[in-house]
Amino acid sequence: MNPDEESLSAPHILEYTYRRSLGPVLSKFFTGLRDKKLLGIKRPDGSVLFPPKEYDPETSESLHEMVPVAESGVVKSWAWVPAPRAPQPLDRPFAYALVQLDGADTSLLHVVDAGREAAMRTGMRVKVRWADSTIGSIGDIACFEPA
Amino acid sequence: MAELTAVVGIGQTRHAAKRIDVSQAGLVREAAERALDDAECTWKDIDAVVIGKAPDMFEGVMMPELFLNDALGGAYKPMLRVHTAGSVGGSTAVVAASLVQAGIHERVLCVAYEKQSESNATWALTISMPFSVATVVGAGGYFAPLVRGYIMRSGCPDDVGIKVAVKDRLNALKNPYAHLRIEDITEDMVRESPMLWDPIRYLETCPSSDGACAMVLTTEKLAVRCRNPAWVHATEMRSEPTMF
Amino acid sequence: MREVAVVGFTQSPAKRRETVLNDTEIVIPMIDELKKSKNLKNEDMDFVCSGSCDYLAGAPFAFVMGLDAVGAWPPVCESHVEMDGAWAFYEAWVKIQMGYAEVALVYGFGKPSMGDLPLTLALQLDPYTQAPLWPDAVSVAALQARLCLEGGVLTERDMAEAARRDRRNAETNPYAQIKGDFSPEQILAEPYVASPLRRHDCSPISDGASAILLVAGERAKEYCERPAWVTGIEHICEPLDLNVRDLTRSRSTEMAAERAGVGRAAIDVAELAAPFSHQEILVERALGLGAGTRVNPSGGAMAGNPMMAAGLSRIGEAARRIWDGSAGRAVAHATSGPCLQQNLVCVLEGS
Amino acid sequence: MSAEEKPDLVKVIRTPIRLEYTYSAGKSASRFLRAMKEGRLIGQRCPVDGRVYFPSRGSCPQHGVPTDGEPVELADKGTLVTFSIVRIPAETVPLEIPFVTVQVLLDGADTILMHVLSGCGLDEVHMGMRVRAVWKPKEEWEESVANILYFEPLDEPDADYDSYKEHI
Repeated sequence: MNPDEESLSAPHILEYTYRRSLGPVLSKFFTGLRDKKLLGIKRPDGSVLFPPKEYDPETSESLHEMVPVAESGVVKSWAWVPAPRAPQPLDRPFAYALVQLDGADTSLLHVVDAGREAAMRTGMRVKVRWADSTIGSIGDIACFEPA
Repeated sequence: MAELTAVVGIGQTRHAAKRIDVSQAGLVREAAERALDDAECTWKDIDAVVIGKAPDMFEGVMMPELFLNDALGGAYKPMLRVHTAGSVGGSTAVVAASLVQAGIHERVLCVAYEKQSESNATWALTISMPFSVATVVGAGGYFAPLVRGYIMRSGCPDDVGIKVAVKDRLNALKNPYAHLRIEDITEDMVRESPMLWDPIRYLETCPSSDGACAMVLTTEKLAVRCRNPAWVHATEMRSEPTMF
Repeated sequence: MREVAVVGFTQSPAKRRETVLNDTEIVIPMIDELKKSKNLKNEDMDFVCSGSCDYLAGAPFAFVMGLDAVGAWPPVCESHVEMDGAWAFYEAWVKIQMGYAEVALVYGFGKPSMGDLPLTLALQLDPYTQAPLWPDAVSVAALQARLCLEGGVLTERDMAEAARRDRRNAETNPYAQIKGDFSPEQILAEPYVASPLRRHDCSPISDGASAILLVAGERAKEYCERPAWVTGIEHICEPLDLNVRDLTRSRSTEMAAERAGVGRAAIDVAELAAPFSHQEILVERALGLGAGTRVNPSGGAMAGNPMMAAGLSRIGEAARRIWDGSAGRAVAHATSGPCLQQNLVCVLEGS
Repeated sequence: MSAEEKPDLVKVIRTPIRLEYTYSAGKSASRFLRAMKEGRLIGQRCPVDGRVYFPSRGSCPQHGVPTDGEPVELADKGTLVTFSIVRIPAETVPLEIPFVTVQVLLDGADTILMHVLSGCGLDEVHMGMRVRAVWKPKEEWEESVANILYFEPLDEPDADYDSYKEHI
């Protein structure tokens, strides 16, 4: 190709720190994380949605009753990340996983620090590893680790 | 046109510079629940959802309709996302009306929103790109030269913007959902407000708001049972080139 | 319902990185070529609708420049969806149904090579509890693939065979990006990129654009000898949450297929936009396709996946096979959102 | 508020988003920018009505046809069509406020260029005034519109309103 035809290009960084207001339900959820407590929310059928939402994701009806869930649970599915990208939570190989905590009927999408892929399997028990300082952020759960 | 269509329910949120009492879903639900109440129907009565908002960068969510759809009664239903820049609120209603007018759905919920306080609208509207020279700041930067051109070409009086601003602010005092409520607004107050993008003064600009507006539109068959349907006689929209 | 047909289609070759043109410039020749081939003048178009995404370009209002390719004076009736062009197609179909338009131009375009697409797509997830962890799109799809594999819904070999079929079909498609005859054994011998997904299980990242001309009723025949009539079209959106959906099936595709009438008669050709091999299998099953259906004769999204145009291109590829008589009844599929969250199904027929 | 203070409820979370792109100017803008590096201003002609787009974005936005023909060389002077005096600062604009943004119709072009004006008092800025580009020193020229530092007034009579009114 004629190099004169090639498009000029240059780095472009899109960067902003968003401030997300939470509303009543997520506010309690993130306050719980800050205080190292995990809170789900009850759906009309009695099942517990975790992480919670202020509405039922199938019927859109408002949900209110928040209930505690355990710090440990079961891996329902996982994907191995051999080469983490810069903003991803761990700088060493890890797994994204769907983790269903005891007391919850749905799974949380988070990360498992298992060291190597061979240590991962569906059905394995994992527990929360809290961040050194908790501020009210999904990152307050630094990761899950094999229980 | 296949179906006569009516607006049978409307709902707005309170508008404010920062609605930090609600999440994004909470904001759109506040408007949508009011529209549903007004239309005397519930989430399950809705056949399809149309969500409108302008740049995703305001809230930093790519295609936020994907996470908001199930907050709006849209789970397992058709959902469309409209983005026509500044005209998006109106376009959203036009698309929703079309779905009923075409005889495809009987009852459609549409919601347009923005939660500009999650970022900074002036930043999001004038993100600087490589190779370009930044000569404008915010939407006013783009529009001020055009406003001057309009004044010149139309021969309108210099104070027309001031009069419009006062008229709108006086009307806003009667609107419980309005963001800006300037009780003692006068033409002098507008005239003496800081000139931001000459010829546009501070009080001649709109505020940057968090807010949402929702409507329920139905077919004639359903609308005649409603208290006070507003019939959609016609809709129309046009776009021009960016420059020529 | 009014009779509406697809009468024209143009697409750019899917490229991993378009090195000369910017996103708007990829659209310009598509629309120019479509207008010239159909002798279409701007005043003939009653409605114009496009699909694009600001986050692919990293700038707001990317679509506004796209209108430059159309020509907008005198002012045109135009709308835009921040969705794949297939949904812009749907909006245009609606405008024709309501009697507003007879002739509509639809296009979709994107240049995802400018960014890191799998990472950018993390911003589609829940902004409070998921996006801050930056789960890239390949990892998220891999979570679904594992659920399917371990749930006994499909096997890695099924996935390899779907990938093989697409890449082999693509050999005759000049617009395809990934083509070749890769045996399932070859594919299964590859390492995982995000276990349990291998490179071959993923669609490529593609820059590209496509455009379609839709015309109502008898006028369709003025533009095309054998128009591809839209006899059914529907789209359904599921909740975003991966944890409340059954990820081992595509319920929204099933519902859309049911409403679009896919099962009313045999389908000769299916063009699917699923970006991962396991998703393609889920979509194929959700559509209820039988052994008589040729799936992805173009290679589908697995052979070239210009985001925001890939679904629209499936409609075009299906229509093309109606025009040339190689199919009597075809179905096209488009998808959006993580793990097949939102799906569109369009049935096209020759008569 | 720091975490130690433990307010009653967490009401707002901060979510940093950083995406890295390789912005691609495209064919038309690259051609324009490469000419810019040589101190030349080039536009493209619409094949339908001959209007000259400056800078061209690859098609005529009026007719929707590609503008692929030979580039048209333009003068670095023109008419100030309209303007605004900006009095709010922004990080993205490296200018002291107040500054003047202008839309300039270069001689030979049919579309306006947005830039800034300097070299005269704010009260002297007016529509129709003749202006010319003030360039950076040649050795600093890059592929950028910023090679033109600003426009400054030209000692010429104002342009006739009719000559630019269509471009306001």
